[in-house]
Amino acid sequence: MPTANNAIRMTEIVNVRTESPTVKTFTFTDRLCGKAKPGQFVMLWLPGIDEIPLSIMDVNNGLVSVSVKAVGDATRHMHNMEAGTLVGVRGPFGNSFIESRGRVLLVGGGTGTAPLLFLAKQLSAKTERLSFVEGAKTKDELLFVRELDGICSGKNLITTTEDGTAGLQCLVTQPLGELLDKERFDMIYTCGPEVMVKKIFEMTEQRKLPLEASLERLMRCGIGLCGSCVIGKYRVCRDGPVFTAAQLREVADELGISKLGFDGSRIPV
Amino acid sequence: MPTANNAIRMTEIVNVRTESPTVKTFTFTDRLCGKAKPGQFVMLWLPGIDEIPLSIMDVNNGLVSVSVKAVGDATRHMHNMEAGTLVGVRGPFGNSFIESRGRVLLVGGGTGTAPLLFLAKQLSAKTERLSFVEGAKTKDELLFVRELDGICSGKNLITTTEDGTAGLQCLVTQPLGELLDKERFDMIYTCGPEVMVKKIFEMTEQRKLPLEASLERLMRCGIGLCGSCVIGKYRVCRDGPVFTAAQLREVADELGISKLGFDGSRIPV
Amino acid sequence: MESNLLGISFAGLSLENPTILASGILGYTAESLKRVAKGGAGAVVTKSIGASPRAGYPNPTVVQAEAGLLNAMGLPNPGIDVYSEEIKYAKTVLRVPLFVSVFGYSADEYASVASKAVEAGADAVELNVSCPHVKQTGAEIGQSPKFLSEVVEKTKAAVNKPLIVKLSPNVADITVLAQAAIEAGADALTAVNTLKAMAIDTETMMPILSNVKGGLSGPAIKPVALRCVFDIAEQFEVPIIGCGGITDWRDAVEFFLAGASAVEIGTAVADDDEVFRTICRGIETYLRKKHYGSVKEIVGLAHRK
Amino acid sequence: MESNLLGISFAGLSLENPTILASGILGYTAESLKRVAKGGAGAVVTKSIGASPRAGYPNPTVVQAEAGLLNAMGLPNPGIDVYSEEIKYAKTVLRVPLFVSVFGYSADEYASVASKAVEAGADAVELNVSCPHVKQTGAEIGQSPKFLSEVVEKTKAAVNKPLIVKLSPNVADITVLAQAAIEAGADALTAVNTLKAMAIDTETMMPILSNVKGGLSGPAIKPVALRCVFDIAEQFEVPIIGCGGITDWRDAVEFFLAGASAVEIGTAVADDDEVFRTICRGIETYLRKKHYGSVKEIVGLAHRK
Ligand SMILES: Cc1cc2nc3c(=O)[nH]c(=O)nc-3n(C[C@H](O)[C@H](O)[C@H](O)COP(=O)(O)OP(=O)(O)OC[C@H]3O[C@@H](n4cnc5c(N)ncnc54)[C@H](O)[C@@H]3O)c2cc1C
Ligand SMILES: Cc1cc2nc3c(=O)[nH]c(=O)nc-3n(C[C@H](O)[C@H](O)[C@H](O)COP(=O)(O)OP(=O)(O)OC[C@H]3O[C@@H](n4cnc5c(N)ncnc54)[C@H](O)[C@@H]3O)c2cc1C
Ligand SMILES: Cc1cc2nc3c(=O)[nH]c(=O)nc-3n(C[C@H](O)[C@H](O)[C@H](O)COP(=O)(O)O)c2cc1C
Ligand SMILES: Cc1cc2nc3c(=O)[nH]c(=O)nc-3n(C[C@H](O)[C@H](O)[C@H](O)COP(=O)(O)O)c2cc1C
Ligand code: FES
Ligand code: FES
Repeated sequence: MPTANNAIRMTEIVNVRTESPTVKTFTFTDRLCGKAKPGQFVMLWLPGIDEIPLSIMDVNNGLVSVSVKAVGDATRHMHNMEAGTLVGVRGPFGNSFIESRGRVLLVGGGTGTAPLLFLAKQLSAKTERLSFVEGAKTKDELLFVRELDGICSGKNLITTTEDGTAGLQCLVTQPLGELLDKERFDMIYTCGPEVMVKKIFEMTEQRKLPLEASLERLMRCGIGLCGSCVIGKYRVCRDGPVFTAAQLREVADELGISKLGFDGSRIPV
Repeated sequence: MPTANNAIRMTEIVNVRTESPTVKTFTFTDRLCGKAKPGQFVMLWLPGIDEIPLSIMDVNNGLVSVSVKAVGDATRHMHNMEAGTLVGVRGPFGNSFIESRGRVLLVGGGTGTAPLLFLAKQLSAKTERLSFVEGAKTKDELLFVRELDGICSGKNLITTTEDGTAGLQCLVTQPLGELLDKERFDMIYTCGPEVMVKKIFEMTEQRKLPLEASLERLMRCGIGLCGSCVIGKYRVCRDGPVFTAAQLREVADELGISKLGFDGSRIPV
Repeated sequence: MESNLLGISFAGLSLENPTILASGILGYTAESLKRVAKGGAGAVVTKSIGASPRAGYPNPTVVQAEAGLLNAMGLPNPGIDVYSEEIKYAKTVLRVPLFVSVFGYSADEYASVASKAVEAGADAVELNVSCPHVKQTGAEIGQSPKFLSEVVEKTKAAVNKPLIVKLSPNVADITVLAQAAIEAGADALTAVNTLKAMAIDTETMMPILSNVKGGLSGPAIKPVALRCVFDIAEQFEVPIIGCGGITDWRDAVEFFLAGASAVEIGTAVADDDEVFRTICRGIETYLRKKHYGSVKEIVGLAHRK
Repeated sequence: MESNLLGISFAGLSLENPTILASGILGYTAESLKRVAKGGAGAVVTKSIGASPRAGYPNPTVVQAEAGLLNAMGLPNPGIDVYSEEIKYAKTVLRVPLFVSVFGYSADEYASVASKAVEAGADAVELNVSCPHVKQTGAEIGQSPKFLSEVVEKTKAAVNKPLIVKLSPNVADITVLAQAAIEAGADALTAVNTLKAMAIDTETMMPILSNVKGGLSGPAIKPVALRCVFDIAEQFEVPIIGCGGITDWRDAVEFFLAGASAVEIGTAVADDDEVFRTICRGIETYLRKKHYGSVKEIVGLAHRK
């Protein structure tokens, strides 16, 4: 219902930065999203094209950034956008990662790294140790390596690529298993492709470790009404996108398996 | 448009007091009207009967009082109301008397004395001298004499009755002329029948004295929209009910002469 | 420069700006209309006037809703014979066009009131067709293409000034009524009047308006009014006055983009009688920022594919 | 005690309380419906289901308005064949009646989808008649008494469960449609669906909804919805579900007083999925204070003269 954050604000893209061959970061000003917390997302209206959910990657003095991978019409359109383009913003929506102290581990895959970078920045000063494991297909697609390297002070950043062009040649889950067995973590955060999230959830469950994972589902309203984004009894847009291990347990039969398609039928993730 | 004071609040009459054979005072609780200033009025909804404008006579700790003269259906209905009756309140509406220091004179006729009593209470501590002239047909109809007597410390209260049953036997305007010629006043306030107000306006104009007068007109919306209450270019509900001498000059051709009837045509006052 | 950007010619009348006082708002007296004109309105519409005096309904006649107002005044008006004097006087004090709003219970009555209004000096006539039709109780003339045609035709024949028909939103398809009005000779349309609505007090369990049902105005109805204007502009070339819930320049611009050439403002006048000036300034700034030379250039732009 | 005050029997179904989830709100999956039921709803309505899958319109599909929401989802739904499985599963997990909302492009399609829904376990069928009719493009079935009759008759013949017809407010006189539905065999009516409306962005000069026009819901439409319920209850004995802008117990009570036996809640669920419980508590407190023994006793009381 009428809330300030759900009203569309038109704003200009003030900066576009290329992060990788498939990912660009777009920065715009927005007062409300400027107060967003890591894990929250915006609905970005691309007039005449689409309106899509995007995680907030950074907020800085009223400047808000999102990192977008070109995968279809809307995101490809964004990749052709230049500074000065008008977009509409609703949000911030959803919950956020709960800050943890002690030793924390972040595991990111693909653009899932974006909200975790935002989280890492926020946690870095507050945690005893901050480790980051990032995976990608190939070197060029490893996002934010320099930024993460700075935050994790070198040896706590592990990168993996499937083709071995950088870091370890394996899936992100491989070094993770070793890490989890070797070190004690007070909290693990993850965001990325759902099959990866699911695997990580299984690994933390086995070891009885706490986890917060950010999920993606088809979003329309963004405010918990339309039901497009549900997983089990939860609305990803409103109860999520960040879910705890306990909540993930409740939706284990859907996690990494099925979601609702545009027509509301269950389709494979 | 939507404003808190324009929303109808249902409240119970908590007290009914007889002031005179034709006037009763009704007290109810209302948070918003509890903050009203002298001169402001409420729209009181008598369910199934009517909704009528009434000046606020007193506010005290969230308790709001209006003094009502039985003149027709709605007001007679009110006179039959007991404590416990539900009424609807909108308001407070309109502007208020502007506080003045120094020597002030208040001139009230009939229920017009009600808002002036409210004003007198507020001014008494702040003014150098507070004089009150009140007129009525007969002794029984002189309102709030005891209260005013207390406020004006005896000799500054002059009362007149047409039949001489109390005070001077004359119209209120007679002692007023003498008073205005004899003493210097920094501000004169008046409220009462419009012919009285008009006469007083003429007297203060002759003597180039400042005046604030509260007027009555047919009210429907109470918020400056419907146009029922206009006098000249002014909306009594919104720009008034209190008008300055300068404003009264602008509407001199209507003051005490004509107003709009229920059908919007000009009728004699 | 100011008048260049905002000046329009509407149904043959020239307006300094496209914001107009809606009917029923402070519309009884010449002095009130003059004040509103001084507040920046480009034209003013009178309260709706009928053939004979009507006192209207008892209070409550206005109730607040969530984002608007509900009113059931009951068409109080002094009747055209008395009101003609006010029109004459208004013409001597007003520097903006005066539209007289007219209602009736039959086509002949509409025509006769309208012609008297024009004789008295009305620059244009706006037909308020949202009132019950006697022959078909309960329904509005503005809900029946047949009755509407008849009313518009007869009135058109009786007056030599622009004839504006103000449509009701309480219909299944407003374009059907728009078409009827246009074909019968309307020079322009106003869209829309209020939405039929009501409020009940839970304490007394009673409808609040003395007339039980009334019309909803204000921001609540803006999205509906805008859709009505868009619907009409999609199909017809007729000049349209957008009306319903306009509070700021953005609202006004939405209506221009939807296809309105001018806008009427009602409920928002309660908050601010300089609302016309404020809105005009906003529209101007908008036009300048977007490099348009006239408000006319943005009319209907939301229809571009 | 609680269930005594709020329990109702509606069109032959027994509901623990008279608050119902409106169609289209979280209505795809059994798990979501269950959650809403746990939030206190007395019954739940599914998303509207058609004969075959529909992806709906692209985003934006939801836009905020002044005191409500505009939506144009485009009836996304998996089609009744797939959805029947969800209905079956829902019946195993739900402890409140399940109403399946049905739409179609012809009377036969309505009837066929409805009968499949009932076969799968629907406790009642709600017909969503606010969708375009193929034979008469643009207009809604719910705007034509003739088409509506046909749809209701055919569907009624095809199902042996209560048939609820959800009416559109986008009509000149809702009682005409109510009458058509009742005479064709509707067991109950829901009033109302959304008001046709739109929004335009002034910066890009474009309609915001991808479908240009959509439906207005939420507090903005409450006074209109309430008037619709009052209009119907004034003329007919039929059980009515009030719907439109209900946010708190006061709103719900207004609808009961206007003549509704139950209420559906949509938009307000976004703010609070315990809204049903909160509203039920409020109604109960109200009934106690007023010394009523059941919510049934206040239905229609605003009609007393
Ligand atoms: C909470 C959330 C946060 C996200 N954050 C990011 C991010 O930071 N960076 C990023 O690149 N991507 C992010 N996404 C994914 C992004 O929304 C989709 O990639 C985008 O919508 C695809 O649109 P498209 O038109 O380019 O592709 P399409 O060809 O339309 O679709 C490609 C795939 O994208 C997904 N998708 C399409 N539309 C939507 C929609 N309305 N809602 C959800 N998913 C959709 C579907 O899985 C679809 O199959 C996020 C998604 C969610 C739900
Ligand atoms: C700003 C203002 C403050 C007022 N304060 C008081 C007050 O403190 N005490 C008091 O006793 N009276 C006050 N009045 C007058 C009071 O509103 C009327 O006496 C009352 O409305 C009469 O209603 P009725 O049904 O009893 O009489 P009716 O028989 O309906 O009318 C008698 C006369 O009262 C006036 N009146 C009726 N309805 C209205 C209306 N809606 N608005 C204005 N006048 C109306 C008309 O002059 C009418 O001829 C005030 C009026 C105004 C405008
Ligand atoms: C108090 C009030 C009185 C009205 N009286 C009339 C009237 O006499 N004739 C008419 O055509 N419209 C009348 N209207 C409708 C307005 O002219 C306008 O169409 C409607 O209020 C929508 O515009 P808004 O939202 O800007 O107020 C009235 C509206 C209000 C609020
Ligand atoms: C996002 C959304 C989707 C809707 N989908 C449907 C639908 O599929 N079928 C239907 O009959 N009504 C649908 N509606 C209308 C609602 O059921 C309800 O009639 C309307 O929203 C008014 O109630 P409210 O103000 O409580 O939301 C939808 C409403 C919204 C907001
Ligand atoms: S996107 Fe609509 S409920 Fe989540
Ligand atoms: S009472 Fe309506 S304008 Fe004053």
